[in-house]
Parts: sequence; C-alpha cells; structure tokens
Amino acid sequence: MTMKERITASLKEFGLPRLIITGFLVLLLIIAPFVGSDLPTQISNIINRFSWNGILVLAMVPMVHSGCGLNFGLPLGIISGLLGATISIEMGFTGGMSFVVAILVATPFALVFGSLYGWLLNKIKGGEMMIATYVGFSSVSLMCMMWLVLPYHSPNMVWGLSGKGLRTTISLEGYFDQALAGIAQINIGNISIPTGTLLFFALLAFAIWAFLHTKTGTAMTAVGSNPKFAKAAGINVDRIRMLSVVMSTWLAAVGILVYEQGFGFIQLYMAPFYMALPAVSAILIGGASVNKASIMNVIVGTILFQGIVTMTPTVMNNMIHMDMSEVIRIIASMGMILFALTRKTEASR
Amino acid sequence: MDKKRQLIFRGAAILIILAIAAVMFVIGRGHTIYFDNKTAEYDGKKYESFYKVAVIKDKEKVAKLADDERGMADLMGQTLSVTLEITDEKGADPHSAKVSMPIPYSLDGIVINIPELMAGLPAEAYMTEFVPVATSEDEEEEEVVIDEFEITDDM
Amino acid sequence: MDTNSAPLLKMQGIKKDFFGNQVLTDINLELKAGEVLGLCGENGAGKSTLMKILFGATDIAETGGYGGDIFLDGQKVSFSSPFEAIEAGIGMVHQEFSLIPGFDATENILLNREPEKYNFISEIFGERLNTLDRGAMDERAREAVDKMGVAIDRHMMINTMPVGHKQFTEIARELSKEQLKLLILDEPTAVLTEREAVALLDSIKNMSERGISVIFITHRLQEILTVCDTVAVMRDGVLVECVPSSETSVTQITKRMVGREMAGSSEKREIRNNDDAKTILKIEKLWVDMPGETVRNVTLDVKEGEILGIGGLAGQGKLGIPNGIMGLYEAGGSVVFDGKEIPLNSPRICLDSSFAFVSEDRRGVGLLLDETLEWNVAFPAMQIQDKFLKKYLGGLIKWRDEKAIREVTEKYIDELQIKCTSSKQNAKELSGGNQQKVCLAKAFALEPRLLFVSEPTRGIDVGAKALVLEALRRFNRESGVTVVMVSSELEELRQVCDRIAIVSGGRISGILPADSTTEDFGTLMLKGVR
Amino acid sequence: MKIKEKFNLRQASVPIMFILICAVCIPLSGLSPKMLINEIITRMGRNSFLILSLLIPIMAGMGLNFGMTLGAMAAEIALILVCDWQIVSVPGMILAAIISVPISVLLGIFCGKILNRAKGREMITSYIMAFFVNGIYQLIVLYLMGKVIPIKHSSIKLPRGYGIRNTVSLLSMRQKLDNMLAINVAGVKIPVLTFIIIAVMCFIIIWFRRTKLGQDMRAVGQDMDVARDAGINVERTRIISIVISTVLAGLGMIIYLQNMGNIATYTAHSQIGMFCIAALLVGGASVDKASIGNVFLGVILFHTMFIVAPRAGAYITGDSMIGEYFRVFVSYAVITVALIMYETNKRKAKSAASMKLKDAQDSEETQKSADAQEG
Repeated sequence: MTMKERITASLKEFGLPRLIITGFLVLLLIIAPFVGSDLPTQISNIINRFSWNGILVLAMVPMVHSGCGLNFGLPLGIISGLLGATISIEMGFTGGMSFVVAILVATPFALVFGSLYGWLLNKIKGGEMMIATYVGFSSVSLMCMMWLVLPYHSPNMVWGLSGKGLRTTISLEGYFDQALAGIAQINIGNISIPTGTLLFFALLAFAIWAFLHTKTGTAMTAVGSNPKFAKAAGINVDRIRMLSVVMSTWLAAVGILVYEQGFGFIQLYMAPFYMALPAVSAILIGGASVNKASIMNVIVGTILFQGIVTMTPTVMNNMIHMDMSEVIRIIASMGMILFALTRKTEASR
Repeated sequence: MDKKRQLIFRGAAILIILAIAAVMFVIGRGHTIYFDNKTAEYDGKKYESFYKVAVIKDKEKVAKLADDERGMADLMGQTLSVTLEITDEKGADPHSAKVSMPIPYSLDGIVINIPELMAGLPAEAYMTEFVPVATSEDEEEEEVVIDEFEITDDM
Repeated sequence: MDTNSAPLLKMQGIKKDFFGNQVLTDINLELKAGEVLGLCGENGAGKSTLMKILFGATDIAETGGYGGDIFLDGQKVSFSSPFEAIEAGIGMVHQEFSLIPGFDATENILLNREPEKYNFISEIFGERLNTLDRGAMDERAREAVDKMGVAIDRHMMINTMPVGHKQFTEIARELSKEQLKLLILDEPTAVLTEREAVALLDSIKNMSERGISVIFITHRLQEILTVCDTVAVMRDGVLVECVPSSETSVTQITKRMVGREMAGSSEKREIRNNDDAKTILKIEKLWVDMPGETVRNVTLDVKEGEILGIGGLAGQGKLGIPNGIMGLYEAGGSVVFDGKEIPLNSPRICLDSSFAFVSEDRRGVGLLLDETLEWNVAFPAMQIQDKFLKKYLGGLIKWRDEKAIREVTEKYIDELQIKCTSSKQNAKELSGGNQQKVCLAKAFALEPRLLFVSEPTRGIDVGAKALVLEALRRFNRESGVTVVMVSSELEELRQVCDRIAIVSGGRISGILPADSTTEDFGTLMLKGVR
Repeated sequence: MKIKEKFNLRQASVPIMFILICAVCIPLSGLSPKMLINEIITRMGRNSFLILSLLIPIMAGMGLNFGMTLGAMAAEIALILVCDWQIVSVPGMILAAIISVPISVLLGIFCGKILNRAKGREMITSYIMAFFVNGIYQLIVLYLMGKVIPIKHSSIKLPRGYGIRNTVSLLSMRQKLDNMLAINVAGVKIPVLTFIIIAVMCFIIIWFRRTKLGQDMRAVGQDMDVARDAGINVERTRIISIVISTVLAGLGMIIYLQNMGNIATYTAHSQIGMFCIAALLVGGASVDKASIGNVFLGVILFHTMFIVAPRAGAYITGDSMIGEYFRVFVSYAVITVALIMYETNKRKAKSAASMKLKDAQDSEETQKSADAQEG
C-alpha cells in the first residue's frame, strides 16, 4: 500500500461527513477571534455544554456494544430521570440532597423500564432502531398525560391556578441547580469550569470503560460483534442484550439529571421527544458506527457536536449577520446519522 | 427507433405541461381591485364623486360605496368586467353601467376611480397602482419557530 | 432419441482454477439435442463449477474466467452472465428455489417475461407501464405446464405449495422460455416425494422427446440409470467416465465416484483399534433440525481417546450431528457423556461438560471477525472457565487479564504457525487457513475432553490443510482428547481417523475402520440417499 | 385456512380497537352527528390523497415511507412561489402541482438512492431522511428565499428582508377546490371535486398494480434476490417507487393545504408523515401490506378519534390537554404496535417453519420406533 492509498483509505474510514464537521469546527475556532467573538467565553461554553450532555451520549455505548444499534429509545431513560427529579422535589428534598435522591428514585424506574424495553428489543432483533424510536415517542406522549394526572402537589412544580398538573418548565433553584457544577468550580476570567460535573462524567465514563474490561463486558462486546459466535461460546445472548439496554436506560436517566442540574430547569411534556437525535449524532460524529463505539468516541463526539452548537450562532452571526446555526446543526447531525446508516462496511456480519 | 418515438412522446408531454403552466400564469393571475368613489382632479378638471355606487361582479355585490369610500374585490385574470349601479344623488334612481377593461399583468393591486372612469377618461387617468402602506405592526421582527415539538391541532 | 444430428453442446478442454487451486481439469463433454445426460460425483468433484461455467455465473468471471471452449449448436459461446445463457437457450433449475412467495405459479413461471398489453401511458413513461395480459399469461403458463407433463395448480400461491410443486414450478418456468434447448437440473429430486420423483423422471423423458436436452445432476444413481442416455462421472475436477447408461451399473458408478488412487497411502499410518476403550459419548436417537442438514434418528458410540470421522455426501446430515449436540440447532434424543446425561439445546452446558466445537461456518459462527486474535482465542475459555481473568474484591470483579490472553494467543500462534502481524490483528484480515487455525486455537484453549471439528479444511489451501490435520492429530495424541471430525473429504478422514461413520439420509448407514476400501465407503454413502 | 383466519383477526384488531375508542368517545364529546360527519368528510377530503401516497413503497417492500415528508416540502416550496407570483385559486394549485413535481422527483431519486444503500433499515433511514431534508428545506425557505430566490411580497417575507414568515396565507386558494361542484346534503358539505380526484387516484393505483412495473414492484417487495435473478432491475424499481410516493405526497399536500387555507411554513410538514402513517395503520394496514380500503377506513377511524378525543378527555377530566395528549399518544402507540407486530411476525414465520419440520420428524420418529418394534 502506498502512502497515498493509505491516506485515502484512512480518510474513507474516517468518513467524509465526519471530516467536514471536524474541519468546520476548526474553521470556526480559527475565525472566532477575528470576527470579534470572545474565544475564552466560547471555550467555557463548550466545556459547560459538554458537561451537561456527556452522560446522555455515554448512554449510547452499552447498547451499541451489544449490537442493539443506536439507542433511539433514549427518551425512555430520560423519563425515568424526570420521574426521579420530580418525585425527589415532591418529597421535599432540597439542595444537593435532592440530586442524590433524584438519582436513587430514578434508578428503580430505569431498571423496570429498561427491562421491559430490553425484553421487547429481544423479541424484534434486527428491527431495533425503528422500534426504539417509536417506543421513545409513545412513552413520551404517554407521560405527557401522566404529568397532568399524577398527584403532584409541590407548589413549585404544579400550575399555580389549578393547583394540579406539572408545569412545562420547572425551575431547579433551591433544588439541585448546579448541584454538581458548583463543586470545586474553577473561575478564571471568562472561563468557568464545572469541575464537579466533569468529574462525575469521568467517574461514569471510567465505570463503563472498566465494565467493558470485565468478563461480562467482554461478553457484551462479543454479542454485538457476532451473536452467533457468542451463542456458540455459551453466552446467553438475550440476557446480555437486556443488561445493555438496562444500562443504557439508567445512564440516560442519570444523564438527564446531570443535564438539568447544569441547565437549571426540568423540562417536561414534549421536551424529551427529540433528545435522542443529538446524542446519536454526537457519538457518530465522534467516530462511532452502528455497532462500534468507545468512550473516546463519546468525548470527542460530544465536544465536536456541542462545539458546533455553541460556536455557530455567535460566529456566523458576527460574520455574515445571519443566524444559520439551527439549520447547520440539523443538516450536519442528520447527515451524520444518514451516513452511518447507509454504510455497508459498518457490519461485517 | 422505439427510443426515439418515446423521446418524441415525452417531449410532447413536457411541452403540454409547460403550456398548461403558461396558461395558468395568464388565467390564474390574481389582482386586488380597489374601487374609489372619491372626487378626483385630472387635467385641471374636477370629477365629483357619486352619492352611492354598488359594484356587482359575477352577479354578486362585492362592494357598496357611499360618497368618499373605497371598496375592494378580488379578480382572477386580466379582464375586469363589473356592473356599476350608480346613484347620482340622494333619492335619485340608480342607473347601471357595464364596464369591462384590461388590467396590466404586473400590478397586484389597482385603484380605480369611479368618477373618472364614468367620465370616460383614459385608463392612465382612473387607474393607479395600489401601494400598501407598511403598518407599524409589520415592522416588528417575527420570531421564526422551527420547533417541531408542537402538537399540531389541525390535521 | 435421434442420434444423427450434430451435438447441441460441446465442451472442450474446460479448465478452471480458484486462486491457483485447480478445480476442473480438461473436461470434454458432448450432448446431442434431446439427449439426457446424468452427471454424478461427490460434492466438490466439480459438478457445480462446471455447470456454473456453462450457465455463465458471474462468480466465474470474477475469479478469473475459465479455460477451454464451449460450443452451442456449433457456435462458440462464452457467457458473462446467466441472462446471456438464458438468451442462448440454456435453462437451469437450482437447488435453492428462486420463487416469489406471494405470487401464484403462473406469475412465477412468467416472472419478468409477462406478456403485456399496449397502452398509451407507456409511450411517455416507458414500457414498464404496459398492463399485464393475464389471459396470455395463463395461456403460456398452461403451455409450459403441459410441456412438463406434471399437473400443478397454476393459480396456487407459492407459499401454500408443497415443496415438490415449487420444484415443478421452477421447471415449468424454464420450459416456458421458447428458446430453451438445454435444461440443467441440479439435484431436483432431493426435495421430492417418491411419487413426485417418478413424475419428474417421466417429465424429463417427455422433454427429451420434444428435443430438449437435459443435464440431470443427482445422487440417486438408480434415477440416472432409469432416465439418462449417458452417464458422466466426475471426481476431483476430472471427468473420469462418460458412457451410455446401458453399459454401466450402480456399483460401477459408485466405484468411479469415490475410487481415488490412494495417493497418501504410501505413508504407512497406524489405525488404532479402540474397541476396548470405554465409551465416552453415547448418542441415541438424535434428531436435529438443521436446515439442509437434517439428522434423523442417529445412534452412535464414541470411544475414549479415538478420532472418529463422520463422512457422507453434502446435505445428508453429517453437519447436523455436532451442531445439534452443541445446541446450535434445535435437537432431540439423548446424549450421554462419561455416564452423565447432557441436556440438548444448551451450548453452555455442553461447554461446561468440557466439549469444544470448531464450526464449519468459520466466518459466521467461528470467529469474531472484527476483534483481535487475542479475543478470538481466549473468549470461550474466559467465559466458560473463568480463565485469563484477574479477580478483585473476592471475585466480584472479574477483570480481563490482557497479559495472560496475549501469552496464550502467542503460544498458539507459534504452535499452529498462524501467519499474522501480531496477536492484536483483527481476525477478518487473516487468510482462510489461518482463520481456521485460530478456530482450532480457540477450541484448544478450552482444553476440552471431547472436541468436535466440523469441515476443518473447507476452503483452505493444501499447505494449511496438512498443518490443520496434523495439529488435530497431535492434539489427540498428546492430550488424549477424543476427537469427532466431520468432513466431506473421505480421503482426509481416512488420513486422520481411526473409525469412520458414514451418514446418509440423516442416518448412520455404517461405521468402518479407516483402512476399509473406498468402494465400501462409497456404497455406504449412497445407501440411504434421499 | 385456520392460520389465515387468525391472521385476519390480528389485522383487524387495530381497527376494532379504534371503533371501540370512538364508540366510547363520541357520546362523551357532545358533538352533534351533523358536526361530526361534517368534520370527518372535510378531513377525508383533506388527508386521503396524502395517505394514498404511502401505498406504493409498501408494495415495493420498502415499508412505511416516512420520507413522504419530502414531497410535502416540495409542495410547500411550490405553493410559496405561486403565492408570491399571485397566481390564485385553482390555476394557482395546478401551477403549484406542476412546479412541485420536478422538485419531488429530484428529492425522491435522492431518497431512493440513499434507501438502496440502507436495505433492511429503510424505515429508520427514511425517517432520518425526513429530518435531513427538513434542514435543507429550512436553509432554502429561511435564508435563500428573498436572497437568492426572488420573493416580492412583504406579506409572506419576513420583515428582515429574506426568509418566509411563519405562516403564509393561502386565502386566495382556500377551499377553492373543495367548493367546486360542492354539494350540500342535509347540512353536510361534500367536496365532490376533491373526492373525484381521490377516486381517480385510487383507480390509477389499482391500474398501476396491474402494470408490468407494478408486478415488478410486488416481486421486488417480496424477494429482492429472486427478482434480481429474474432480470428485474431491483434498485431502479425501488427508486421509482419512492419517486412516485414523493410526487403523490406533494400533490396530496397541495390538496391538504388548500383546505387548510394557510401554510405553517416550518411545521406543516413535520408531523404529516407521522399522522398519515398512523391513519393508514389504524385502517388495518401493516408494514408490508396495505390496500386502498385501509386508507379510507383509517382516515375515518383515526380522524374520528382525533376530533372527539380532546372533547371527550375534557369532559371526563375537565382538562382539555389530556385529550390532546391522548390522541398524540394513540398515534404513536399505533405505529409502535404495528412495527412490533411486523417484526415479531417476521420471526414467527421463521420459527413456524422449523416447528413444522420438527413435528414431521417427531411423527416420523414415532413411526420409526414403531416400525423398529414390529421388526
């Protein structure tokens, strides 16, 4: 193989869309100071948004590893997290404690929802992604009714007038707003680094990394790589897949709680609807494929994706006085997913 | 040979469709016609407005104008034909007049001054382009919503 | 049959090699119009490759074409795709059905050759918008079915049809092609009931009378003698015999099919007699539902420390035996290992009872193609026996021991001479032979007491073949592991095994010592063919 | 035969469930029969054509075409242009239809080519495709229109000088098609011309099934490999089916929007695919099988539910939002259930085949042992 061939081969492996997106972000970073946007603020923004979204993207990893494909059913896990958050507040916990309780309450929901979801996905092997999408949608719209009906009473959450039914947006002030971000926060000039959130992400990322190095984690990767091989090696394929789905769902639950503590609000009703898509495209931008993903893909992907989300509005606006960020984000992320779905070499089986 | 034959048929089909499109351009052009029953001056001469004018288009009364009023009608195509029922003074019997005139293709809105029209003046006299005045409400920047979460009510 | 005309088909000096591996050598064959040629030979003898060349299969051209000339009606032809072959009047009925399940027989018979009715819209949008002429379709399908001479319901949906009728629908499809001069039937009677098979033979005679030549491939030799004018026998890519069927017999054909010169026999090898050893595996009344390799009622004893070969023609069920026992396909019956009953349909319990299995489906079942050699070698041993793991917190955390994994992989890379850049190379980058060695290493790493090896040399080159067989023999001798080896290559079994069981029609048709004559094996192979 | 009956019952279960929901909700909604029928007739005229566009990809084995949104976007672009050119009423609609077709064809070819590269996961791909093209649509409508593509009228242009407003009024076309030849039966307005167009479309689809291309599509839909072996150009056939679907969806969207009387520029198309697919499935269709009957049954049942659910919900709980969310939930749930049924049926068909084999062997086995005992 000549040098040229090798370069073209590795470029092909990397994928044109990914290259364009990375190039685009680098370009944005270079241009930013010239068009008068403050680079430190931008970087600080990227770090912050990374810390909010990292775990939601991380939630893709277990299911990709076990061959269940991209977890378009992320909203199901998000709902578990939302239930945790609202119940924690309803129970009267405040401050950092409410965050801990939210995670504790969200866990059983995530386990139950995840198990049901995993059971379902085992019934329909091969058609996971489409059904995951619609399981997510159905559960979000079902919960829309539930948010209205469930007996919540906390005055900070229910509609003021009728005294029942949760509000669309609930402020977390006094509850777990900045619960993690506030821990050992570093502020230098315009840059503020949410050390706590980053550490929490690092902790979970390390846990997943470590899990993938254990016996069960190895089995999970093998199931994703070749289920027939795994079966012949005595692995209970369905159980491993189920485990991966439960893990993904739980991570999504924790992920939304971390997102909310950074964002400062709980968003209910239709808000979780399309939350899977940014996470899916982020991990793909990071270099993952439909059946391969690593922690590195998560970190790189989240930084790239959030970089584009935060940089484009300001830079583009300063440059050509047109805020095309939304459109660019949609085209880039959806293009990335399309690319991943149409790649034939994605799966060798 | 067959390919050629097919090419001819396809070309013909496309031409027919293009022709239909062209026809639609002509017959489908919409104009808004504003009728003014106002006193106007032309060439130093004054043309008094009428007491009352009713505009009838396709057997339907589209506007009823008192003195110094403006009425409006939608038009499709380039020929305006209406019947005007004019009452010159209070209590007088109305007399009707059939008017038919070509409308310039390029104009969206056209103001027609009835007194001048009835006086038989040339088209450039009674016909003026309608220029919409931007209202202050319009000036406000509109927030574009591309949010897809919305539940559409109408399906 | 009229014998005066010039040959319809003439194949001259046909040669074919796959990447240096000679599969066909100098085949010369002639076929007159209306003649029925029976073509037989073991699997891998080159029958299908020859037919593929004749039918213009695309994979022939993709692998470098073929040598020699084919003449059809005296004109030299060379088809680059099956469509050209069909155009020239050759039809082929494959073993796998090529039918649309939701269409009825008529629609399938005329698939993509439907008579059409003109309509104006198609002048603009192209001929595909002509409507189908259902009346004419029915008429033509009826003609084709009449030609075949077997009555089938032309309006029956394929997915509600019995298997035999599907086969007849395929034949009728070929017959509906007006230009058809030569029909190739690849084991058409394999799926038919006795009565249907008789009907098919009648229909072949009928076709022959109408002047259509037929090449009829089958393992049922009696059928060949009944219906064919000429019998051609192939072995190892050579046409060993081509005689009028009146001058041969089932015994002679059998002899020709399997009767190789004993090339490897010059080297003396011991055939151990293990009759006194204890029976370590007792299989009773085993049935396995493996598509294409159905096993029916197999009873078999395996002695401790021996190498037992299982041979037989493809599709007779020999592959089903290890796959069924190892729980990869639905199975029933009883399997007793070392006095312990092994429940079926559970790969895990088999592996726990120290069985190991090297699958014939290397890429599908045998390997993690996208993972490193290390993973491939160590994975089952890690999962089943907790090897190559470091335990922390009193065994709560079982951490992959990368160092131990590398060591064991490197050990087997040396031992089996696996050619690779490093133990971290991905399995899919290796050649077939080396992949097979990885599969063996994977099984060896389990340190089993009983090893099933299925088609260990399929699709690998000669050098690797010898290495693999040697490794198996050494493993058996040195570790005292009982080996059950399944292979379509009788010669290979005879080189390695002590006893060889022959499977035919899903049943064991006999067990012979490895030094028995090829004729004896041949007779067993063809005994219960169905 | 027994299997077939069972299958039918399974197919019918969704419509039956909807009939029950409607039966409960209609009395609770407090709508007069006249109002209800009026609404249903309106919605039938509005939506049927759009749903018909889904039939052909199903026939070609490509599943539910979530990419029909592409056609809807093409139609919206055409209507915005026609609106700016001030071509009104029915001529405006015909012109918009003529303009939308080439856009739809291009988008359809693009979509078809992408789907050919994603065989086996057409649905999720076409679903993402809809989002992707939505991005491009926004790029065109929000940034290029007024800058690159001339837009004259400030009534549809954003005050900033480029981009289209959130809503474009189609007052000049509003129900012009519906009102032509409309008749009034006992207070119920029947848009005869719209229905005639829909009926013509149905006949075209029936006719299309009998053409060579239709036959090829059915063959490709059932078994791509067999079709390819028979010489059918599988890829091209699949692309054509998506192109037809996209074009029909575009035409359907024009009918839909003339009834609505305005375009919600950035949201009108986003839900259309989902609601049309849900309606088709409610009518008893499945991912691999759909008929014209399913379309009409689906429109009636789904929209009856859609009309009555919020009112019934409000009556029961006193909160109108519950009903709104309920109908959204039902739409998604119906699609989810249909998808699950499709996938499990696929697996069931496989295991049923092996069950049959096993039974046969078992019986043979017993016979064999009986034989052995006798012998």
